[in-house]
Amino acid sequence: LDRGGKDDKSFNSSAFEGANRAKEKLGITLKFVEAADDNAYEGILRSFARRDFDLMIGVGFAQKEAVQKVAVQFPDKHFAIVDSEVQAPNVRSLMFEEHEGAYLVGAIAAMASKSRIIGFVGGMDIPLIRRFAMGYEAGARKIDPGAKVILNFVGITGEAWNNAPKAKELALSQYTGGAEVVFAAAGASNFGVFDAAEERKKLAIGVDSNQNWTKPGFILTSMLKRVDEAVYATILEAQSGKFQGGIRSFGLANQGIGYAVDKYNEKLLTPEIRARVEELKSDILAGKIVVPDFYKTR
Amino acid sequence: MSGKSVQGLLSALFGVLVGLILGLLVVWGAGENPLTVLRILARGAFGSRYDLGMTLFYSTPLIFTGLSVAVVFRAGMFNIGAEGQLTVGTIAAAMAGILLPFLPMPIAPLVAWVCASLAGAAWGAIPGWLRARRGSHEVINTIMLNFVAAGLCSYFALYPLRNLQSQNPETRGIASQFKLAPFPLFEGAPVGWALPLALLMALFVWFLLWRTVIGFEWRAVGLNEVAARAAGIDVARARVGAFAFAGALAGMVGVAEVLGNSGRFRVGFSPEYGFMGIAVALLGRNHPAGVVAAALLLGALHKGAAELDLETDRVTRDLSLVFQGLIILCVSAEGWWFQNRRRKATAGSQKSTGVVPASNSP
Amino acid sequence: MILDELGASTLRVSTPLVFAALGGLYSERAGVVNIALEGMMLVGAFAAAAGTYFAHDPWVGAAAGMASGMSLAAIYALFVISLRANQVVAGTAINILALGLTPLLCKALFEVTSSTPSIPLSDRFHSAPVVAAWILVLVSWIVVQRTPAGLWLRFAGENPDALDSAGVRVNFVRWVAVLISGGLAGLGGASLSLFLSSSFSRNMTAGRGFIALAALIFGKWRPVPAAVACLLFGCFEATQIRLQGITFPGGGSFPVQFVQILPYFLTILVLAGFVGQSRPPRALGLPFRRE
Amino acid sequence: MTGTIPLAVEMRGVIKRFGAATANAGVDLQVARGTIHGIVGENGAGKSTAMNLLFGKYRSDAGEVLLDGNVRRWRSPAEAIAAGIGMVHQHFLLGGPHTALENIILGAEPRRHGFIDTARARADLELLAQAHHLPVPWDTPVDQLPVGIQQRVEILKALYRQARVLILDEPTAVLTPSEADHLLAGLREFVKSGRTVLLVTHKLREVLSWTDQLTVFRAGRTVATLRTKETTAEAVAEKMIGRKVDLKVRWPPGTPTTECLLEVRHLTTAHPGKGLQDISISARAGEIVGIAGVEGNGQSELVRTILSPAEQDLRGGEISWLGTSALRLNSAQVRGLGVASIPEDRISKGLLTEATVQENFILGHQRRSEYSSFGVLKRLAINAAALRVLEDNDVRPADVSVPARVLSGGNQQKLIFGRELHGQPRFIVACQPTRGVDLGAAQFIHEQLVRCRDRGAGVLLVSSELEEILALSDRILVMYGGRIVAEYGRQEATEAELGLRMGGV
Ligand SMILES: Nc1ncnc2c1ncn2[C@@H]1O[C@H](COP(=O)(O)OP(=O)(O)OP(=O)(O)O)[C@@H](O)[C@H]1O
Ligand SMILES: Nc1ncnc2c1ncn2[C@@H]1O[C@H](COP(=O)(O)OP(=O)(O)OP(=O)(O)O)[C@@H](O)[C@H]1O
Ligand SMILES: [Mg+2]
Ligand SMILES: [Mg+2]
Repeated sequence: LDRGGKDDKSFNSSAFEGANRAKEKLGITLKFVEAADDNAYEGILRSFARRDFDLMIGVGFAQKEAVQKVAVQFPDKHFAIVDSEVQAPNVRSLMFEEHEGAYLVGAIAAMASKSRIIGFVGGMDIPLIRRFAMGYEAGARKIDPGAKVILNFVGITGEAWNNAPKAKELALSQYTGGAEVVFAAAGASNFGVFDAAEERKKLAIGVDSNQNWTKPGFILTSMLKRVDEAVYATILEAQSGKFQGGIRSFGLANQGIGYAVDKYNEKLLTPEIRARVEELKSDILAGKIVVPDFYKTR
Repeated sequence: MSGKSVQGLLSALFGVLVGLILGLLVVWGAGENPLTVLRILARGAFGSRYDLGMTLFYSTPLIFTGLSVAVVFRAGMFNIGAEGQLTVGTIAAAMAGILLPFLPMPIAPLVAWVCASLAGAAWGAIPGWLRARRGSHEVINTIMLNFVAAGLCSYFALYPLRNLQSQNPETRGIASQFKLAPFPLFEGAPVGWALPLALLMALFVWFLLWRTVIGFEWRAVGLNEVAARAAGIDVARARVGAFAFAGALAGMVGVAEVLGNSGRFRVGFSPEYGFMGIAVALLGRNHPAGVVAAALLLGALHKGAAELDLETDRVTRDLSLVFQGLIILCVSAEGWWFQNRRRKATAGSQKSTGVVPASNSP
Repeated sequence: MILDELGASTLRVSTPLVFAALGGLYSERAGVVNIALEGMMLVGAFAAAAGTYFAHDPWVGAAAGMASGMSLAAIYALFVISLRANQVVAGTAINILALGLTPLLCKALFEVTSSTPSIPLSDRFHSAPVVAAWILVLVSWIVVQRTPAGLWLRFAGENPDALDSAGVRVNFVRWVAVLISGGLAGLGGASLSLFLSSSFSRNMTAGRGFIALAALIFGKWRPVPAAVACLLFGCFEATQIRLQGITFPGGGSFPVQFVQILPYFLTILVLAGFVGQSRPPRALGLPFRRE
Repeated sequence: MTGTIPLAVEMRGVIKRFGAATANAGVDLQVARGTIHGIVGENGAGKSTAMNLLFGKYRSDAGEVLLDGNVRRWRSPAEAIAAGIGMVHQHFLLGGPHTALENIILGAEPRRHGFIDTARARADLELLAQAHHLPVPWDTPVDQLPVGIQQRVEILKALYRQARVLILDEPTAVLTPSEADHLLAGLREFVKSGRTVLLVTHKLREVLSWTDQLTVFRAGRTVATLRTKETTAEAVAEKMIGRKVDLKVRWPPGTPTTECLLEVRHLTTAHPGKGLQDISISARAGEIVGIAGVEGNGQSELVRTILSPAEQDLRGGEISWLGTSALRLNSAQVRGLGVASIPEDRISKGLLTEATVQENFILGHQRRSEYSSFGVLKRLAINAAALRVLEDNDVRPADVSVPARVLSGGNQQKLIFGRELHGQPRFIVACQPTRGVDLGAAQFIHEQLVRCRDRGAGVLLVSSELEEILALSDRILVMYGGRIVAEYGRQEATEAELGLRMGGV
């Protein structure tokens, strides 16, 4: 099993958790590796494949090409990739409908914000983060067509995912600008946003894994992207010999995407909000609402 | 001359050795067996044709950036900006491949090469010009320009040239006739014509610096600006020229990356080749041959370290950074080891040489 | 209100810069180029976060940050002062070392390489670093201008030979200066992880050490102007943050990338436009040795 | 030697090497307390090195140093200072942007509550300055002070530390004769109280009229110690050089043509009160025009200005080279007209010390078609030409592949001469051409200049050595305070007259 990309306590840790759970419950051998750069994935996957690893999971879209190449060379091994589509019989692509989740938390944010202003802090301006942003904005507008969404990004290089001080300043400036809820999708920089929420006694929304616990009382909810579930399920199938290639999509429908409600934010999410969100959710599932997807825009 | 360079090589190797030993001590401190780590490093770098290929793949950009830093160093300045220059060069190569799909095969890659070089050169000329004409220091300026380049290029990659088929922050793919196929020898590792190009450039840099008027003038400025100016050399032009040429060299990383590897510009593709280039140039004592050797060493280290995570529990890829840092540190003090030895040697064999001119004694 | 906020933000953002620039000041006035500020800040940020995590007291953390900055500075001083290594090259090496060492240590202590656990609000600094930074600016000004040690410092960078002939050990002065430099840079890092955020994360300095260096040059190697230059760069940053997402009346907006490169771009302009004449200490970058 | 008077300082068999170079090959020196002791020797004889050893600045490789009869081995100047030794260095050791006061008190600052007690320092210094007739503007940054005043600052530095033994390394090089006499008279007072002075100087006149004894250095050794009253200039010179010398060589006069190669009119440059003021010079083919002056009176600026007018801050006037108006030309273009220059400081302005002799030879000629075509250097041609030049100019070793740094000073200078005169320039600007060069090389260099003149080139000779000016020049201009203050024909000038003019009288 391979783990690459930025170690951010939300996205990758989620994958890692899923794998670890598999290790504990299913007794598999687990090995995870962080790659130093985008060109290293291939070598690492290959090393794994050459040894006795049966299933290699590439976490993150950056590994697409590596997985594509190596999967062809090792047709009898199994591969999975998170967040990217690879067409091969022995590769399973684990895709997430982030925009759906973002839509829901956008709606929650708009409902929780009395000022009708909400914020978004993304790590870098890249398509994946734009996808979050677009869904978020649409969800907010659904609740309140006049809602104002402040959209900010932390940086222009990979440092953006680790620049919490900057993220904090961005969030502070958004709170000052009237935002009452800020959605953070910026890797380790998220903590800067949460710190800002804590200091200003405002609300923030976490991303990928459930981050509600990090700042109880200040995190309205977290948009969940159940990479752990996807990974666990994939491992389970591989172990029981039921592995199948192809694209596997995780969205609201199969609980691959969601929003977190737990003891830390029960009080923040009022029953009305929850009811309304559930309503939106079923509308999306029923196809009554089509959430705009940045990947499909021109 | 040759005695001196042999000595230089020896002392650089000595520095590398001391750095490696210190690094292994760190490993040992982290609770791993240093010998195992060394073996993993070696196998990861040279264990198979593919591994060797990947080592060469990493070395190729390092040759370019190392040469880039070395040329500027020879002209008496520091180029901390190879990272920005290579970023600009790479996007230029990608742009050529995307926007000029009508070019036929043999011409297409050449055009992309020229575009990458020119873009890098233009970017490199900026700090050279600022230093020559405005007197502001190139170290700060190149660092700032690295950020500016990152921002501009990510804009191009994400908006005008965005790849709609992918979730990656990257540009569209280049037309196929631009691509340089990898050599089959390396079992699929993306080592192609960029490597011979890099070696050719090393040769060219040597020729330029030591066999041409322009190179001589650059070096003269680097050795003694005042004397060079007094001898009628246009110091400002030399500064800008050396920096522009250095930028072009760094820009050629785009050939390796775009034409030889990914076929597009990807945001964040470089694991800081530009900064590693500083180390490469220093290790290689700012001589093209040394640069090639040092690039191989650091390329191997980078590739080998990727394997560490896989094989050990306690050390990670960050170790390769620690190794790099220690090696550069030790090599930077390398003059000291030798100076002391030389002083001892001369103190022993001293008789009546001395600067006191012979004609002075009766 | 917005202006108020901009001012506060500027003060906050510039605090680590002020510490680091002061650090650079000591080292560079003594004749030692300090590209390594970035690395010293980084280890400072890490040690401060780790120290606070274990001790539940930000002052302990700050002390740890300072100490770790000084340790790295000691390595640097050993190489550039005692072994007379090239200062830019060794400084770059120190930065790389810090970049690699911090995640390794982080992994050793916390089992993850990317960031330390978050520190609760009660264990963090609120305004102390800002105050401390500006007090240190004044202290540095007085030390440099009015004390014997300050005079030695200035001569160590200007004409070390003269200092040596006056009976003061140049390399001792430089060692002390570089150690102070490391301590201050470490504090700068601490203010980053304990004040501007709540944890350490990989490479979190994100070039701030270099910006501090630029501020130092812009401030012509003098404490107060350098600190003011830090404010200026902090202001660029704070403004940049507020410019993001501002839409033009026409409806279009400026690409964020262009806004984000603004501080760097302005730095270049400022250096080219105003500091052309700023003269570094004459012996900056030159190792000293008596025959 | 002088058994009765106690010795203040003694050096026995001291040896000092710098890398491969031996600067002191055996120095024996005895200095009696309460005297002024002269130290003389040619350039590079090792005087400064010996003094620095005494001061703890360098550490000797062998031999011992005694102070008041006790063997001392300092590890740093700090210890020497503590023992009562003060030194005024040949090359000023001043921190440019810092004030005179700061420079003087450095390392011995009076303190109050941990701060520098400026008021007390100032009061102490006022007293000291009055006692020794050395007034200095305390609060001016030293790099804005004229060199004469800088010299005073250096002397005050030593006095302020209450030195019992004061070493002065060429303190008068930048002073006018009258300033020098003033200073030396002050030293007589100084030694009356039992203190001791070691005075290093090139100027035999000073040694003979102000010292009690003198020691001669030659090639890194002490070769004689003489009582001043019992010796003569000729005798001392003979010891310095090691053979009988004619101190006054005069070269035959030149035969100038009417062709005017350099014409400078009313040239004025910036730096208010400091730059060049209304300078007019003309130099014809076939003559050597000498420019005399104490250092720091604008000669360097004049040379800089005429060699690269475009890069200077001109305020008015006209320069023309070989009939071409040159105000907009840079150094490359001036060179292109056939003007060669011998820079005053060969290491910093003339050589690439780390590059090979061959590359140093080609510097400035690299674009000539003999040596490059299509931008590629012609290595064989360069090699051959460089070797020929080395042989013609008697550069030793005649090896083109060694770095220039390994050549001795005189040979480096000969290399520069060979390079600059290569290609038969129409005009040569030579600044301090024999500074730091031994007598043999100096004569060779003079001969070269005369030969150039005789083949019809013009020569502008800038020197602070009066003998050199008098020996070579067909016409002599004197500079003082950025102006030309006097002009003499070949036979009209005397050393005394020039000395006065150089002092601004
Ligand atoms: N730091 C040094 N490194 C190498 N060589 C040196 C150094 N200092 C002096 N020398 C050499 O040692 C020799 C003696 O130098 P020194 O300065 O003592 O001569 P000097 O008698 O004072 O000459 P001058 O009259 O020119 O001042 C010279 O050949 C000089 O080049
Ligand atoms: N760029 C400058 N800024 C300020 N003052 C200057 C500058 N250049 C020269 N000066 C001053 O002008 C005066 C003349 O300088 P210059 O270097 O020409 O001296 P010089 O008499 O030619 O010296 P030498 O005799 O050594 O050749 C000096 O007092 C010098 O300090
Ligand atoms: Mg001397
Ligand atoms: Mg001068």
